[in-house]
Amino acid sequence: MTNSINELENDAKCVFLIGTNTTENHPVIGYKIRQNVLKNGAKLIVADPRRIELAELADVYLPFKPGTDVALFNGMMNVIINEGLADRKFIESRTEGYEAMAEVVEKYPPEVAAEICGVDAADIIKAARLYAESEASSVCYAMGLTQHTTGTDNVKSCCNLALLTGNLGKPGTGVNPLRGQNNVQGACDMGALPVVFTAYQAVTNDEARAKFEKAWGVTLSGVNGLTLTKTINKAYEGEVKGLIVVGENPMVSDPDLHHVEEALDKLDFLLVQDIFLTETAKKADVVLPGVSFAEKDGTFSNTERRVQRVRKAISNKGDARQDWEILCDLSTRLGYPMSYNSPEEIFEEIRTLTPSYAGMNYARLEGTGLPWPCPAEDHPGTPILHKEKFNRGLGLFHAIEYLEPAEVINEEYPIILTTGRSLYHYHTGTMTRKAKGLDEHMPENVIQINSALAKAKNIVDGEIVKVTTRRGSIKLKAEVIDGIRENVIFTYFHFAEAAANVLTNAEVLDPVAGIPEYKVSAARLEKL
Amino acid sequence: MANYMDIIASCKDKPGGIIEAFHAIQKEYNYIPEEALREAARAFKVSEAQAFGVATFYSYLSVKKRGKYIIRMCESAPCHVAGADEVLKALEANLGIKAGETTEDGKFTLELTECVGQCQATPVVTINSEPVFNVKPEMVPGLLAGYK
Amino acid sequence: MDIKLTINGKEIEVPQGTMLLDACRKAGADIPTFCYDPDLKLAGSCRMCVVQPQGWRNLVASCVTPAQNGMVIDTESPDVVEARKVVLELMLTRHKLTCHTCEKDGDCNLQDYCYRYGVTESRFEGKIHNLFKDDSNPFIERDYDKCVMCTRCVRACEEITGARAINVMDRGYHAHIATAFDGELEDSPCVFCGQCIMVCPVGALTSKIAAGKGKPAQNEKVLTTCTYCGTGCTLELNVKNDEIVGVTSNRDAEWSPVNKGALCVKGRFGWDFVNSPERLTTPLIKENGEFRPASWDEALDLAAEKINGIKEKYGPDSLSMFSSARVTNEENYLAQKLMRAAIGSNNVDHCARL
Amino acid sequence: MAQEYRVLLEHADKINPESAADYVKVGGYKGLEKARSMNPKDLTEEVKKSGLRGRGGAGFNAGMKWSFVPQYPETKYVVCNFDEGEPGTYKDRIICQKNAQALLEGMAICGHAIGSNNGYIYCRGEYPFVVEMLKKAIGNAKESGALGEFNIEVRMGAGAYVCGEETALIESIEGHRGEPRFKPPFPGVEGLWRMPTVVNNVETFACLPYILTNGADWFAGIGAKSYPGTKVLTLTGDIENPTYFEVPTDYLLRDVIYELGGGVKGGKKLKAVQVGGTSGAFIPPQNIDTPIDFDSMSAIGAALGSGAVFVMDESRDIVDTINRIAKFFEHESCGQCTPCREGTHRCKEIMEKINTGRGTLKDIENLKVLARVMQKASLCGLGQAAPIPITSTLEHFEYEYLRKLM
Repeated sequence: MTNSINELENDAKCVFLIGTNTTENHPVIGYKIRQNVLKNGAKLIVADPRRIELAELADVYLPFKPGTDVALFNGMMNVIINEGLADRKFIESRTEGYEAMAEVVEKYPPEVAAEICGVDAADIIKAARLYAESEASSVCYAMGLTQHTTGTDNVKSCCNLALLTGNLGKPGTGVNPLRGQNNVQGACDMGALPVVFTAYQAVTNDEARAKFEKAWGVTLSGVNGLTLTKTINKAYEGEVKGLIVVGENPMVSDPDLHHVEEALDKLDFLLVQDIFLTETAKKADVVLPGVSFAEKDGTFSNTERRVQRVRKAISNKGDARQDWEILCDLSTRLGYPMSYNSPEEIFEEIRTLTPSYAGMNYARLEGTGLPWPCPAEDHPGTPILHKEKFNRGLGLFHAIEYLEPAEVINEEYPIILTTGRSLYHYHTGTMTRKAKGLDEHMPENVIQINSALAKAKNIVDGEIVKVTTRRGSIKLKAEVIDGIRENVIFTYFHFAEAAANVLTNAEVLDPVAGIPEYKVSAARLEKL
Repeated sequence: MANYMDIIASCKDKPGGIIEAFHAIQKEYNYIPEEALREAARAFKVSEAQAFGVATFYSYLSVKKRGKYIIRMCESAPCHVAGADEVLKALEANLGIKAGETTEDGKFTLELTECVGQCQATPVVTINSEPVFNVKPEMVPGLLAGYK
Repeated sequence: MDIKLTINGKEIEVPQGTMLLDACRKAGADIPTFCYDPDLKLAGSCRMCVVQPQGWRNLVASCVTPAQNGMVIDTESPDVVEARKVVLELMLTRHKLTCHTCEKDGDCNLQDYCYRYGVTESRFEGKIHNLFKDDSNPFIERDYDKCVMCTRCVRACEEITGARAINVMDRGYHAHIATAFDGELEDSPCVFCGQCIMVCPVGALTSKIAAGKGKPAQNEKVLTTCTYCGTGCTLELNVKNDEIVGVTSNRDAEWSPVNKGALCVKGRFGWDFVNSPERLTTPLIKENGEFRPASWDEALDLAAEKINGIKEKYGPDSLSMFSSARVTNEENYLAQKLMRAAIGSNNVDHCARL
Repeated sequence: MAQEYRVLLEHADKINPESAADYVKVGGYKGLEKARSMNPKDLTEEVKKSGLRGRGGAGFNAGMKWSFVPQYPETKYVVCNFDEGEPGTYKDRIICQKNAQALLEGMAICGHAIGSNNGYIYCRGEYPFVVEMLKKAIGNAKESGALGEFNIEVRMGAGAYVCGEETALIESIEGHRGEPRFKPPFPGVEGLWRMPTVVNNVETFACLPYILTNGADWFAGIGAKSYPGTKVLTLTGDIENPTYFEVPTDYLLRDVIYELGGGVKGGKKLKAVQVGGTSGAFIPPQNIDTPIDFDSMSAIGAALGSGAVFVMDESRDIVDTINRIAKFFEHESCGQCTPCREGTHRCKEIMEKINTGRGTLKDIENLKVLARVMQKASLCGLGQAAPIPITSTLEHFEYEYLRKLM
């Protein structure tokens, strides 16, 4: 997030949610947005193919077709430019590339965008005005925006909108991705990515590499590594022979699970470090028992870049070991000795190599934690990014054309399948399926079907139906609802026994981010 | 019979008019049916729990089905000293129900009420809000007969 | 503009608009409260916080009465003490006294204040309401026979979470907390965030997941960051005998900067996976398609041997690592360091995109 | 021989209360005309000078109340409290049924004084027929142009005595549970929809046209100095003439009972009289030589308030009556604050115990403590006043309680 979470409750005068079912997936953030609307009268725009809870409070609700995000943004920007609502001063002083962007946007009058998105032009116009005219507008998104073959384009369009209206660098504004997992921000910050070291220092940058080579006392590769999805494909092709998995479960989380399984089966060696014998761990050659968050010390970085302490409450279970100790032991045995006395000592090393964390230490993180960048020990942290200038200096507009999703519906697969999360479960369910209350409350997967579609197919609420895509099929219990587009069906991906990712597409990814298009699969729905 | 949707729609523009809507619904149904209450909550943009809280706060509103004729026996002090207890007993005996109940045929509901503001002629009962004055136990059978 | 007033003989200055409760607390007076909650709209209804302004006929609820210049306040006058005792006794007549089995035993305002004012029993007779509801949801126990009608749950549901699942139904002595049509939480807009449990001053609302596992006084609380979504809520793990027995939250923004104590159903009720008997407790090695327990040395040696073997045979880029969006920064750092420094490849990623 | 003195009810049954034209014929809407010729400040001063005090529970000077209303914000409300719920009270109904236009005129006068064109009448749910009549009267007045820009909407209560408390009434108009608000802020500053609001009852508003027409001095000269004007009373219980009267406020209670009321029914001896409705004190015969004005009544522990005069003859069972009254308060408590919610229930429980011969001295002791705490610590007037019948009868008729103990 460019801005902080509490601004969504206190400072934002207009909140635009696109591709985030906030109350289910980031409940506490959802509460804050709701309170802002109810208590302060903040305006709310919701764009989602499903009538999510917050849509009920929205001033404008846009139930747009999955995968048409760019058209929607361009349509809104068209209105903003043509109605003179753009922030000219901001554009002139803080941005570049406006002309090229405006040229493309000119091709998307609200009527054209409305046609592509399957919504009313009047609603696009209303949304554009609300967002542009409010004193401080914040746009929030989650995987609904990013899990597309055009995910990068979608995010860039989102940034265009914020730049166009000067909604960056001030309280209550910003481009705010809501990150789905407790430490996905931290994992990225720490360089658990194939192209960067910590703090996004490129592995291809000689200077950065030299710094890490010096610190670590080794020669490092300057070749970009494989993304997770590419690793699976390379394993399938036999080029990747060995895989180490630390607390992940690609056997449920990754697209096209039949493909994943075959790929893992082809490996010479699979090492899994986890707290449960997950679907992935079951395929391992060696399994190493780590510890849960309750058993460890350390730090997590949340979606607003706030680094906070994690504190050990109980001892390791049985013979399990701290994950950092396991990594040290393995590294040492691989011929690169690593030895630390505590997570704090590791953190001290991190700060020396990570400019945005340089000013932090455990003592400073004790209370509220600190949002990065925090370059020095006397620096208070940075709740709002891009206040004076952008990282690259001027904010860059991108001229982006709408592209169709990779899979378009046809006669054989006439319905769009989209996937996501429930309030009651988390990711691949390895934890929540073993939490008694949560699993009792929501013990099985369902597929949400619009009542008109259900009627047409003679499907009643609660019956078991079959969903098929080009990758495979699964059987699911039908949940007949009104709040979803008529030719869109939705299911959760938490359930290994009815795994949504059997259906999803691993072949076509976003060309930049390598993200799979979980939000759009062409599917067929059958009554059994 | 008017539809509760229409009734609610007709009150919708009165700010805070949910109680007015409840009155109008009761005029038609003698109580507030569950679906009508839920619809009223939606129309007046309050939670269902709040609408329910309002409906159960006021003693003239009911969320339980009631009879065609709602007989209320006033038991406030002026009616009390004028013999309300005896009238109540007569009502209960003649209707075959206790206060708070509805006759099997769905015709009468008997309720207790506090002062109805007709204290010039106590004891008072009201039948669908129409007051009947100076009621004596022996008047009860004839009174009820008028509504059969 | 500041105003001056005297509280228990002590003169203090407070800004205009300060409520007496805050002024009294500033002057060091310990004012008991039930319905007052600094994060919620004022109710002024429990009347436990009454104080005596000199020269006034009635007592005033300090939580909703603005301090006035020149006021002379007694916070423990005989009338105040009598009122508080009677309020407590009135509450006791509707509160089912099962302290010995109550989850809130030792952390209950009613208990504390009865102790403070020496209220051992109520002078009033009468029966409790019998409002206990066997609500079938797996998270929240609702025992309204312990409810003291402070309505903090109703306000928290509306003003923190915004679910608006509950309200007060009926009136007078019969008033109680209910969902629409007095049904179960499952059939209401409840999202099981448990904010109602967080604010309940007595044992009317408690966690079914934590039930029977440990009383508040027996538990140690460890403040940490939630393991679920990326919001980064702060919560307290309740520990007894080296086991997690519950989750509570800290409402001080200094310790709970993101969520100020508010949690969701997963954060408040989804912690018991930690105690699952399915947790891995020993390294495993697969032999002939079956896992067998192994020692750490054996498992690590085997892993190192296999990894080094592949590296030697096919080069470092034939190895890859998935680190985790769920482990700590420190562990992610070591993971990528291991991949890059020990193996020599940049093939490290995690499920940021999934 | 004591006579009625009719101001509000002078033309009762001689004019059609729905008709503005009828009302104009007897001098109606002159007061409003005069009020509108004055600037709001002077108008408020004039009302202040008349000494008109609220014809409800608190007896607050009406002009004073208006003067607390701030000039801004622009949206303000004039609310008529027509929720008379005190058992034995029906004087506001009579005033409406006989002289509805005077109420409308009075509200419009107040509207001019505070700068509001938004009037609400909150009528109790027991009077649906009066609501219909009022709606016609308003329609007629609007049509005739008498009210000018001033609008009045009628809202109906639904059976909650507590809504007679002005902030509970406001909550009810807003569509909420009728739970009183804590004060401050007072409605004059933050009332209906959090905007400045004047709440007065029917009788108070209905006095205004006459004050404006005849002058403040004229009004101040009627009845008791501290509470000038007339008062409409309703007589109930053991009385020969159980009806309503309008009398000057310096009238003695004795004369109300024995002159206008025709004395205790059947020539029996008076045991007690309760003035002001169910929340008033029980007055023993030795105290009835007191003027009925607000302050004189307060001095003997009674309340003029609603103008109800409930007479009990020598045969009446005080404890049984108090038991009934205790049940009333239990039924009508809103349930918000602890002393009232629980206290009214326990009062009823103890009274029932004593009334059925199961009580002890300890119960009387407990009643006294409970009454004291309810009076001192309840959130609103209901809980504060609910124990008054108990405390006043324990003071004057304790022997009746003692006689019933175990």
